[in-house]
Amino acid sequence: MKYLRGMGVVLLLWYVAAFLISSPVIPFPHSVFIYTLDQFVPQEMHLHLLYSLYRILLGLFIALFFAIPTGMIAGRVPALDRLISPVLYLLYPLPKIAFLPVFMVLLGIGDLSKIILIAIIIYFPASVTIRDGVKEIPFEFLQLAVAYHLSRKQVLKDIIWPAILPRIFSSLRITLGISLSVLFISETYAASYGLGYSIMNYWVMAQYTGMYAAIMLLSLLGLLLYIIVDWAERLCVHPRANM
Amino acid sequence: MKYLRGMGVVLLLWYVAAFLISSPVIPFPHSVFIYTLDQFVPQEMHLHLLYSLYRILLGLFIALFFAIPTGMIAGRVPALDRLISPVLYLLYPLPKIAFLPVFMVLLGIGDLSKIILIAIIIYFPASVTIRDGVKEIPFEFLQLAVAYHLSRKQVLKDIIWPAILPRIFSSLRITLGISLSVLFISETYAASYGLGYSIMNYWVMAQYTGMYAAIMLLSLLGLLLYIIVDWAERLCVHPRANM
Amino acid sequence: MILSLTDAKLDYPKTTAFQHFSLTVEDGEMVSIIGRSGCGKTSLLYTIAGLLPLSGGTMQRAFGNEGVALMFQQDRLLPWKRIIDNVLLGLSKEKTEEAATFLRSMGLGTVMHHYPHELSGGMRQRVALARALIRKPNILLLDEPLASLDEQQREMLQNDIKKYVRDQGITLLLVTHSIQEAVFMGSRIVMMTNKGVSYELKNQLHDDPNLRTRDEFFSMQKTLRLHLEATR
Amino acid sequence: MILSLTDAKLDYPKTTAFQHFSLTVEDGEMVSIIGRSGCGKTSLLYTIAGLLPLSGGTMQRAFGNEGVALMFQQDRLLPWKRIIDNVLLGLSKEKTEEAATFLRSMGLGTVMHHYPHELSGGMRQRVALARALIRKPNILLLDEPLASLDEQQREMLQNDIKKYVRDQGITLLLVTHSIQEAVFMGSRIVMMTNKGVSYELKNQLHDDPNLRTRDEFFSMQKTLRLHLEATR
Amino acid sequence: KDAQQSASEKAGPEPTLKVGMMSAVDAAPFYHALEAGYYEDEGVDVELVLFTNGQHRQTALQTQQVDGAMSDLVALITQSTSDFRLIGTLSTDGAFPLLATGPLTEGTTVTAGTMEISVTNYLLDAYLKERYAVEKVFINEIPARLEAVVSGQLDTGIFPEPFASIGELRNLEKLTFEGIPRESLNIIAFTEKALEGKEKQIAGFHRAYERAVKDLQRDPELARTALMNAIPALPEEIRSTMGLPTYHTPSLPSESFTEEIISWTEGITGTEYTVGPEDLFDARFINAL
Ligand SMILES: Nc1ncnc2c1ncn2[C@@H]1O[C@H](COP(=O)(O)OP(=O)(O)OP(=O)(O)O)[C@@H](O)[C@H]1O
Ligand SMILES: Nc1ncnc2c1ncn2[C@@H]1O[C@H](COP(=O)(O)OP(=O)(O)OP(=O)(O)O)[C@@H](O)[C@H]1O
Ligand SMILES: [Mg+2]
Ligand SMILES: [Mg+2]
Repeated sequence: MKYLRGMGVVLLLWYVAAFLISSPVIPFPHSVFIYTLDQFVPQEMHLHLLYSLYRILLGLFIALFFAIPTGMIAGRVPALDRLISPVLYLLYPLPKIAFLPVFMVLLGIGDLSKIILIAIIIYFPASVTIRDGVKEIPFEFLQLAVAYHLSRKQVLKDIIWPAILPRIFSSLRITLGISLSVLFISETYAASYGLGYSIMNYWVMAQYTGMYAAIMLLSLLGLLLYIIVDWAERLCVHPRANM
Repeated sequence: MKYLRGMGVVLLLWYVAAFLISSPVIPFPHSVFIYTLDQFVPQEMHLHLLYSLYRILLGLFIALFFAIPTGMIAGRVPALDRLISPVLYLLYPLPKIAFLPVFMVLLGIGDLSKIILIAIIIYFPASVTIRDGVKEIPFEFLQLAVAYHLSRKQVLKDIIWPAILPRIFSSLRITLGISLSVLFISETYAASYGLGYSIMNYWVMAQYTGMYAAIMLLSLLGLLLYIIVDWAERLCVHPRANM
Repeated sequence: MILSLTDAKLDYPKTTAFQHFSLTVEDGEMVSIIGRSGCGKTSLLYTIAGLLPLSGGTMQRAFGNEGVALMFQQDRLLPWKRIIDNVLLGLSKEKTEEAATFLRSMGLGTVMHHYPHELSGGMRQRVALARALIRKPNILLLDEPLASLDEQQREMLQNDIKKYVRDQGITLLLVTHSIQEAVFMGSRIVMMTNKGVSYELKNQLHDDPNLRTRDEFFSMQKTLRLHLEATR
Repeated sequence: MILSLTDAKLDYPKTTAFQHFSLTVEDGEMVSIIGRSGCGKTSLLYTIAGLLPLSGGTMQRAFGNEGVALMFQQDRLLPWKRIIDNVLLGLSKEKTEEAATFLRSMGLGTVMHHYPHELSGGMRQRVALARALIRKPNILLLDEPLASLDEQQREMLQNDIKKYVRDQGITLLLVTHSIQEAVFMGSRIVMMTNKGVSYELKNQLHDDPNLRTRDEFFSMQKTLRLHLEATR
Repeated sequence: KDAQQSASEKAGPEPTLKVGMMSAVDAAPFYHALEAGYYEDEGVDVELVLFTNGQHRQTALQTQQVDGAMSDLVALITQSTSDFRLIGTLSTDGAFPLLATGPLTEGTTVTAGTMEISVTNYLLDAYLKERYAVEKVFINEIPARLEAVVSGQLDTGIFPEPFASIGELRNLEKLTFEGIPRESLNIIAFTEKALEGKEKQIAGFHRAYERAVKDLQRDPELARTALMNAIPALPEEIRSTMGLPTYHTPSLPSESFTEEIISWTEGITGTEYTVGPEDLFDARFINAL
C-alpha cells in the first residue's frame, strides 16, 4: 500500500531527528512502540481513540454544516459577500482559546463545549475555502445555468455543488488536520478520555515517551481519516479528462 | 467602504452576545473601546502590534516558501505524491504545541523559534491546499503544455503558476487566519511584546476588558491584512470571463 | 411578432459588439443570421436569450426567459454529468426516454452514459444540440450548431432540425457561417455587420422539399456571397 | 518519408479510437484527412504529436517532438494570457513582432492585447491557428482550423496557409470536415474510418493557382462525397 | 418553573461540590480524603476535577464550572479588581524547588524561567534576589521551561513538585530553600455563589481535609500513594524522590504575609489593589474546625 512508504519516510525522519537531537524530548521510535504496546494497548487506548474520534467527527460535521452554506452564499451573492467576508475576516483571527471562558459560561465543560470549540475553530477556514471555490466556478457554467433556466435548487445541485465538490474535499482535508491538531485544546479541560487529554497529561509531566505514543496514535488516526477522505473523493468526484 | 458594514455586524453581534451572556467574560464593546483608548493607545500598543505583525509575516513567508514547491511537486508528480501525501497526512495532525520542548532544544527561546513555530503550523494546510489546487488544473492546459513543448520552467511560469494563483491566495487567506489565531501559542513563552502575549497576560489576570482590547486589535490587524491580500489578488489574478 | 429589436446596441467594456441593429421576427419564422467572424452574432443571441442587457435601443419579446433555448457556440457540457444527464439538464427525469431517442437519432446511442471528455468534438456538439432541441422552446437560438460536423451529418441534421422546428411550431434563429446552410434552413436570411443588418433575403422556396436541388438554391447562395464580399 | 504509421491502433478505456490505420507521409506533402465525426481523426493527430502512445502497430517519425506543432480542435487559449502572449506561448519575446504580424494578417490587430474571453469564437480559433503557424514546425497538424470562420475568411486563410506551408517547406496534416477544403488544401486526401483508411485521392492539381475554378476541383469533391457516403 | 426546579433540587440528592485540582503535591490530602472516603463520612458529594492547565482551571472557576479550585494568592489578588470575586478558604501546601544544571554561581546574572503573573515569580524573587542578579524569562508552559533549562537556554527555572522531581530524572539538580516562603501562597478558593449556596458541603470538605492532613502527617507514604494514583502519567521513579511539603493543619495566610504579597503583586502588574485580607479570605470554615 502506498501509505506504507510514507510511513517509512516519517519513521526515518523521526529516527534521524531522535538521533541528532538525542534528547528525551524526542524519544526513539522503537521505545515509543514498546511503550504503546505495553501501556496503551492493554489499557484504555480504544477509549481515548473513540472519544477523540467522536469529538472530531461531530465537530467537523457541525462546522461543515454551517460553513458550506456560508461559503456558497458568500461566493454567489456579491451583496451578501460584502457583509459576510469582513465578518469572517474579523472573527477568523480571534484566538479561539481565549474564548474558552465564554465557552465555559455558555456550554459548560462537558463534551458539548469541546465539540463546539472544534467546530468553531474549523468553521472559518472551511467557509473561506468554500467561498473562494465558489468564486472560481467558471462563468460559462453559471451562464449556462441562466440560459437553461435552472431553478435555484438545480443550480445548486447540478452546477455549484459538483463544481465545488473537489474544494469541499480539499477543505475537509485542511480542517481535518486542524481539528486533530487542536484536539488538545478542547481536551485539556475536564476530560478523562481522548488523545488530546493523554498528550496533555504526558506533556505536563514531561513524559515524552508516553506523549509520543499518544501523538503517534493521533497521527495514525489522522492518516486513517485522510485515507477515508481520499477514498470518498475518488468515489464522489466526477472523473475528469484523464491520462 | 464595504468593510465598515461588516464591522458593524460584528459589533452588533458582540453587543448582543454581551447582553445575553451578561457575564464579565464578555465585556461590552464600548468599555473595551474606552479601555483601548485609555490604556493601550498611549502605552506600547504599536510595539505589540509590530512584534506580532513581524512574526506573522515572516512565518507566513517561510511557510509559503516551502509549501508552494511541496504542493506543486505533490500535485504534479504522482510518484512523489505517493510519498509526500502520507507524510503530510501523518505530520499535519500533530499538535504543534506539544513540540514546544523540541523547539526550545533546537531553536532556543528567541524570536526565531516563534517564527518557525508559526511557519510550521501553517506549512501543512498551505501545502495541502496548493497540492489540491495543482491537481485540479484542467488537463487540457497540461496537454497544451506538452504539445507546445514548454520547458519545465515555462510550464511552471505559464501554466501551473497562473492556474493556481487563485489557490495560493485562497491558502494565504486560510493560513493568515490560522497564524493570527495561533499567535498566542508562540507568544506565550519568553515574549515581552506581541498581541498574543498581551492576551495571555490579561487572561491570567482575568482582566477580560484588557483581553478583549488586545483581541480586538488582533482582529483589526487581521482585517487589515485580509484587505491587503484581497487587493493583491485583484491585482495579480487575470481577469476572467466577466459579468 | 415574437421578437422585435429596434436600433439595438450592445457594448462590451472595450468594444461594441453591434449597434443599429433592427429586426422583427414573426412567430414560426426561421431566420438565418450570417455575418463575418466577430460581427456580433453570438452577442445578439445572448441578448435575445436575456443573458446580456442591451446598451441601447429596444427589444420586445413575446415570450419569457423560459420560452428561449440557446445552444452556445462552444458546447458547454458539464464535465461532471453523463451525456444523457447533460441533455436532461434542468428537466425532469421523465424526459429520459425522449432524450435517449434524440441522442440515438444523432448517432450517439452508444455514448449516452459516457462523460463529455470521452467524446469527440463533433459528438459533443451534437449533444449540445440535443440539449437545446429537447426543450421545445418558443424560440430556439442556435449558434453554429453544426460547425464541427462532416458534410453528410450536417445535411442530415439540417433536414432533421428543419422538420422538427416546423413540426413543433418553433421559431428559429440560426447563426451560421455556411451560406448553404443559411439558405437551406432560413425562410429569411439576415446578413449582419457590427453596424446593423446589411442585407436581407427572403427564401421563397423554403418549404420546397427539393430545395437542395433547385437552381434558386444556388443563385441565392451566390447573391449572398456577393453581398458578403461587399461588406468586407 | 517524414512519418509512417503501420497498422496503428489507439484504445481508450471504453472505445477504440481507430485501428488498422496505415499511412506514409513524404516530406513536404500536404495531406488532408477527412472522415465522419468520431472516427478518430483528433486521436490520430494526438498520437502523431506524441500526446498519446499507440496501443498497437508502429509509428516512425523523422522528427522529434519539437518538430511538431498541433492546433487543437478546441482553441485552448490560456485565459490568463493576453492574445499576443498566447501566440507566443513557449517562444522567446523576440518573436513578438512576428506574432503581431500574424495576428494583423488575420484581422486581429485590434484585439492583440485583449484576453481570450473578450474574443468571439472565430477570433479565438484564428488565434489558435496563429499560435500553431508561428512555430514553423517540420510537421504541422491542424484539427479543423477554420470550422468557426465565415466562408470568405476561410478561403482567404486557406490560401494563406497553403502558401505559407509551401514556402516554409512544412509538411501539413489537415483534419477537416469540409470536402472543398480537403481538396483545396491537400496534395493528397485521405479518408479514414475507425477501421483504417477507406479511400485515398491524389490531387494532381494541387499547385494550380486556379484550382478553385477548375472542373476537377468539383469532380474530386464529388468523388469524395460519394465515397464518404459509402462508408456510412 | 425556576422555583419548581430549585425546589426539586433542594428536595433531591445533595448537590455535588466540584473542586478543581492541579497536578501538584498540594492535591495529596484531597485525593487521600477521597480514597479514604472522608467526604462521604461528612455527607458531601465531592468531585475532584483535575486540570492540566492552570489557566483553564482558573477560567472554569471564574465561570462557575467548578465551585472551587486550587489557586494562589497572586491570582486572588489580581482578580480582586476583575469582576470575579474568588474567596480563599484554606491554605494548601506545595513545594516549588528550582532546577539547574549545577550550583548557581554567585555574583553572576542568573537567567531564570518562570511565569510572569504567578506565585512562581514571587518565589523566584524570594529565593534568589538576595544573592544573585536575576534575569527572568517568562515561559508559561512548564515542559517548555524545563527544556529551556535542560538545553542550557536558561540557568535555572522554578518548577512545582512533583514536576521538579521529574526534572531531576533528567540529571538536573533540585535546589530547595528552607523556610522560603514563610507561609504558603497556595490556597483553595471558592466562588461567592458556592460559598452562599453550598456552605454545608464546603464545611464538610474542610473537615475531611483536616482528617486527611492528620493521616498524611502520620504517614507521608499515604501522600505519595494518593498522588501516584490520582495524577496520570506520573513516572513510578519519582514516587520516592518527590519532595513533599509538610502538610499543615488547615489555616489561612497571616495578615502581614498577605499584605506583602499584595504589594509585590502591585509592583508586578502596575495596578493598585484596594483589598485587604478580609476581602480575600473567608475564615469561617477554618474557624469551625
Ligand atoms: N465577453 C466579452 N467581453 C468583451 N468583448 C467581447 C466578449 N464577447 C465578445 N466580445 C467582442 O464583441 C464582438 C462580437 O463578438 P461575438 O462573439 O458576438 O461575435 P460573433 O459574431 O459571434 O463572431 P464569431 O463568428 O467569430 O463567433 C467581438 O469584437 C468580440 O471581440
Ligand atoms: N479522451 C477520451 N477518452 C475516451 N474516449 C475518447 C476520448 N477522446 C475521444 N474518445 C473516443 O474516441 C473516438 C474517436 O474520437 P476522436 O476525437 O478522435 O474523433 P474525431 O474523428 O476527431 O471526431 P470529430 O470529428 O467529431 O472531432 C470517439 O468514439 C470518442 O468517443
Ligand atoms: Mg460567435
Ligand atoms: Mg476531432
